[in-house]
Amino acid sequence: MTNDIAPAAARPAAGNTPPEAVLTVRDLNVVYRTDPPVHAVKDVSLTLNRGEILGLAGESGCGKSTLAYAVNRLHEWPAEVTSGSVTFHDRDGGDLDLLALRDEELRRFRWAKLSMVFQGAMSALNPVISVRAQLEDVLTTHRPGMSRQERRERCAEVLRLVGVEPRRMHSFPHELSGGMRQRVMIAMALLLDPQVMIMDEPTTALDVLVQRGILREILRLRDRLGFAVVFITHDLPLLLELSDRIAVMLRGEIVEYDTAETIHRRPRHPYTRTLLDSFPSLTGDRGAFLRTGAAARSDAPGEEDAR
Amino acid sequence: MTTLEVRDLVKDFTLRSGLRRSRLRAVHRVGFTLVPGRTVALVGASGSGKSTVARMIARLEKPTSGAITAVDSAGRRVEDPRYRDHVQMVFQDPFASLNPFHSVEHHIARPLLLHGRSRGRDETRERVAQLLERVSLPAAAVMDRRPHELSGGQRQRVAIARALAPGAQVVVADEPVSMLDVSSRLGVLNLLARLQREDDLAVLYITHDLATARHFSDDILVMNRGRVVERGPADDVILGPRHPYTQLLAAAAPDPELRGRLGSAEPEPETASDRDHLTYDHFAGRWIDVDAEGTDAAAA
Amino acid sequence: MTSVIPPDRALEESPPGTGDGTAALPPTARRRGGRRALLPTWSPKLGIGLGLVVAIALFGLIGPLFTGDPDTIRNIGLTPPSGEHLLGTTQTGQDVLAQLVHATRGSLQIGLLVGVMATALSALFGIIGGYAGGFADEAFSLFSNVMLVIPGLPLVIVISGFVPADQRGSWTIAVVLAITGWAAAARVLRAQTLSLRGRDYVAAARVAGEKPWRVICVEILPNLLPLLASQFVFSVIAAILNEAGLSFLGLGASNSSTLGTMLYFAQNGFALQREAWWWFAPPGVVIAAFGCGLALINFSLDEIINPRLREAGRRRRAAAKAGRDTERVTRSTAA
Amino acid sequence: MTYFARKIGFYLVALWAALTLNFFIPRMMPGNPVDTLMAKLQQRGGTVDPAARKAYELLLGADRSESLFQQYVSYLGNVLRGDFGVSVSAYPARVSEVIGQSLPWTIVLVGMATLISFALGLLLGTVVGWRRGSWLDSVVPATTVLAAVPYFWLALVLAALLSSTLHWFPLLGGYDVALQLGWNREFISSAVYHGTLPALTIVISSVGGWLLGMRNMMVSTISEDYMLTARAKGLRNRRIMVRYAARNAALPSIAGFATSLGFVVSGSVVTEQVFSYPGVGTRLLQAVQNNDYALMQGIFLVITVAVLGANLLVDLLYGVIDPRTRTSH
Repeated sequence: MTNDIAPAAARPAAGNTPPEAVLTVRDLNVVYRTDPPVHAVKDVSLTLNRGEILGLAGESGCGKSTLAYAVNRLHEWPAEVTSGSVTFHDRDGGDLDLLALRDEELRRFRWAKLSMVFQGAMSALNPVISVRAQLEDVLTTHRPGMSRQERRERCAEVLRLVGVEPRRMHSFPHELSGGMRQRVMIAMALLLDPQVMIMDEPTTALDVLVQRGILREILRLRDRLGFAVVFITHDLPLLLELSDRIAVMLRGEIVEYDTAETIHRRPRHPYTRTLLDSFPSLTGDRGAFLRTGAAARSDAPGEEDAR
Repeated sequence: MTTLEVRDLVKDFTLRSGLRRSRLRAVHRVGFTLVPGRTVALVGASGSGKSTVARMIARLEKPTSGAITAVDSAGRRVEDPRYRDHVQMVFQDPFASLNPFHSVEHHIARPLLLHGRSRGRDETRERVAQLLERVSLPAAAVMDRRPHELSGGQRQRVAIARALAPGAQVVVADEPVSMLDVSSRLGVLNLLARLQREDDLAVLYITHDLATARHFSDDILVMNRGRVVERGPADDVILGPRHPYTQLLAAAAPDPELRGRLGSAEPEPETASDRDHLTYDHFAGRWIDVDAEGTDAAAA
Repeated sequence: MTSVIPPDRALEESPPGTGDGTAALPPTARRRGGRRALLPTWSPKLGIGLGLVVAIALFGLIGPLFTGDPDTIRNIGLTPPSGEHLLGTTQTGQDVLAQLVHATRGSLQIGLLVGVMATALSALFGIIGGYAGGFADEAFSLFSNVMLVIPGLPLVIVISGFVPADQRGSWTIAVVLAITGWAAAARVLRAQTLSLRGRDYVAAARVAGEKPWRVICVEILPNLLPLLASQFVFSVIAAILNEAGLSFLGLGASNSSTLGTMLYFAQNGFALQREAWWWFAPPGVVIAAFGCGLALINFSLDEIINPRLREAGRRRRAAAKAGRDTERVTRSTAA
Repeated sequence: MTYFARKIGFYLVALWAALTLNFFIPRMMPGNPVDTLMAKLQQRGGTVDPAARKAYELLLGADRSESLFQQYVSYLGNVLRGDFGVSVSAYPARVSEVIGQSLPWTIVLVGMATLISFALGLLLGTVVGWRRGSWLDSVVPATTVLAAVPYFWLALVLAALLSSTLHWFPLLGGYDVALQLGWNREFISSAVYHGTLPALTIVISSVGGWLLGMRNMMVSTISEDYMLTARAKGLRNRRIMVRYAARNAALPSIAGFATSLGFVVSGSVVTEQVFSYPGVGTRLLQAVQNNDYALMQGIFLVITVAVLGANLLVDLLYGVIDPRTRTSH
């Protein structure tokens, strides 16, 4: 694959410069202290390079969201990190052990270095306060020195970046369409110029065309601003097209972790192959999912658990 | 041979805002026919009106105008009390379409009894077991369970068995797999395809996913804002789309083969088009203006 | 939740109906649902609540068998509690305990009566209106909202004021209390019915050809049971409190003796000024204990209706359990 | 702004319903209230001139010379002019004067007590809900005892304890009768002093309901997605608790104000009676005991109008704080 628009440094697979890590996860374990306990994340190790898009693929309940939340310590009881480490490598040098941060340090770290975009932008935005108030919230907390005017300008700037008219900031979430809300969410994530953005199924609830527009926006912004993205979804074809590297999760473990190209061409783990086969190609041949003939007998359940 | 005919279907919703009323046209002059043993896919984004069409066929909504006519195998029109024997529906969310209070058996036994397909306790249980086996569920283990004890795919199989119970000839499947986990989707679709072959069912497959529409149906109708914008055999519509909207949809589907196009100079698609009100009909091989010609012209 | 079944079997060939699917079933009863979900989970709150309610109900039911005539007048007015009169005597020497037992029975009767009638009314207006939709719903909903904002007790007082005392029977009072007390429950039931009516399983029942009354009774009503129970409990509490208020004002049923009438006589006999606490305290304690018991039962019902509240409870119990192995660094809850 | 129009329309309908109810109640009840009334009036030394009798007949429905509809129209006319007739128990004062004297007492007492208990309930509910799972959860069941205690009994116990035994507060009345009514410091402090115990009763009995409702909504709100966003944004806990959790959790409490206000008003009527407070509750009871039907009906209407007014205010306020009401779909 080639990409002549992205800066070489931002695309580890394309350039010659050795990739520089921004986030390292080592042997992370997360357990839900329920009865019986559920080992949601098992010995996961990942490295997120500066400016790359790392896809995290898996079905519901595979632990991909738990993993993403544990990185930022957003998980709540009964989830508990039992062992492992998460290290953030700051742009200005210096490593941060995220699991050892004290509450106040962690609060300052959040959003400033690592921001998030959640699935349901409908429910991820507070329904009763205006978009502007929710954007400015971040600035008043993290940049107390900013003047009213500066805050207003910064909010308008990030909205323009994601293609939303700044005057929309006076709206309330319910007055915006689904795609618009998700753009606002991304704008909010950009406010403090973070180095990592975790996106949890950011386009799942959206229509195909709107989804496409948002993905294009994410790539454009990444190329321009150079943040790294952890993109979580169950939609493997989408990840294959979008991300640089992909980790496939199954029952809390990473079963395959490679470049998108390799996973597409030469998937090794049978589960990865199953996932790939589950998405018929739009223009390609009818593969294993032929609905007529012998293969059509393959309708017996051998399935997943309840969600 | 036709088993269900939809002609000139229109649905308006009345929006009330205080004392003001406004009308929203959800479905505009949609027409098609369903034939035993064939699947027609109705493809579109949310809000395109595709689910409203499904709900009108299932008689959950009353059409504002237009006609839905069911015809039995002898060619007679199916009249009102028997309409529900003939047409059944599978809903999108199997977590919502089964009543958490009732057992799996209840869900399938009720339509059997209602439609006079079985009498008495033992016979009904027997029939329920047969239906569960047909959707590849272990009857003995599943029958007395409650929906929350089953996985999504299993629930959707129960819902399909329920739709088969009255002996329906037409099955409307409204996004039957979009709420399921990825790995169980194809199993459910393949099940529908097998049942269709075995019972010579006519299936209307409602979906937003072009790829499964192509692989699991014979004909495709693409809907946008209440109108059918393109219709034809599945491969013709997907591989050679003519309407700008269909072209946009086809281009927006993720395709690993086209890696790299996203970030590059892929042009911002324009959504408005001067052909919005026209239908491209692959059967007829021409553009049709349903407002001028009516849906009969389109139904080849 | 992690997967139990390897998903890589999804595409495998497997003839329908083989035992393969059995393995795919998740273990039973992992989550509560169906009929069992309608029963409250056992908790100390529920235990205490049931205990209080049962104890007071028994007190009122079989108590009268063991006590003498509550109206016997003796010349030992206002004696404090003693071995002979466990709760002392009134101004006219009547045994307070005997009075309390009979009054409890009266209050429970009226509470139950009103509870049943008010719940029936609220179900009628709330559930039927909510399911029917359209004009019927608009009309029912407007009616219950109007009934809701018109203050209940002043209305009851005015009605009682117009009915001559000799014509004010228990039934009259019960009917009046029920008529003024159903609206809030109807509103809650309507909202829930509206939400249930939109569920796919109701649509599925209609597609299957079920008749409307059967959809309401078989598909909707069972899922409303916890809510109905909770509303019933509320209206029993409200009825007992309102009846007590009414009787305390001397506007209650003329032929009955309830905890409210006891307090009325205590107030008129200057029990307060004479510091005869054994006279005016027990009736209030019984009302409060009974209401508290019902409210505790309602807590458990609430947890069925709103599962998020249940999570909070479970969290606490689990937290207490987890607290024991403290050597593990609990890195959760940064908040 | 259709939300506001709809609300105002609703309260007009409710007002009309209350007026109509008030008109029909005496007409549906057994007995002949006019005769009872006239007898009472004569006892008080009132003259029974035909005009007065006619007026009562109109009010209570004993007049057979006019059709029901004509009576209804004249009744509405009288009510709209504020003419409720002459009070029997306070003869020869007019009903409107009697109400005018006692209404301010009730409005101040019930209004203040309700505001205090509402604010207190929301505040405590916020804290208890925010720290769900902590020891504070065990406080919650305790508040139900308060809600289950009859208002008047609590009033009796408080009076016995704080007035009779400890002599902290006066037992009866709304002010020191030795004082002249007026807007001076002495009188107002006396009124506050006398009002404390009744207000305390109302606050104690009603705070539990608010607390519980708010706590349950807080618990529900905390699991909303926007709470996760707020935490991920690195906002301070206090800000999350106030602007994200409490702001949203309070909405149902405010929307449910109507239901609760009815309870509070009902309770305060009886509470006033216990303390012989010079408000409309006590007056209503006197009216009932003296068969003063005109005063009864007048007070019922005034209480209803006050409750409707309070609810309307709250609903309008709700329209301001919940942006979702402003755009109907």
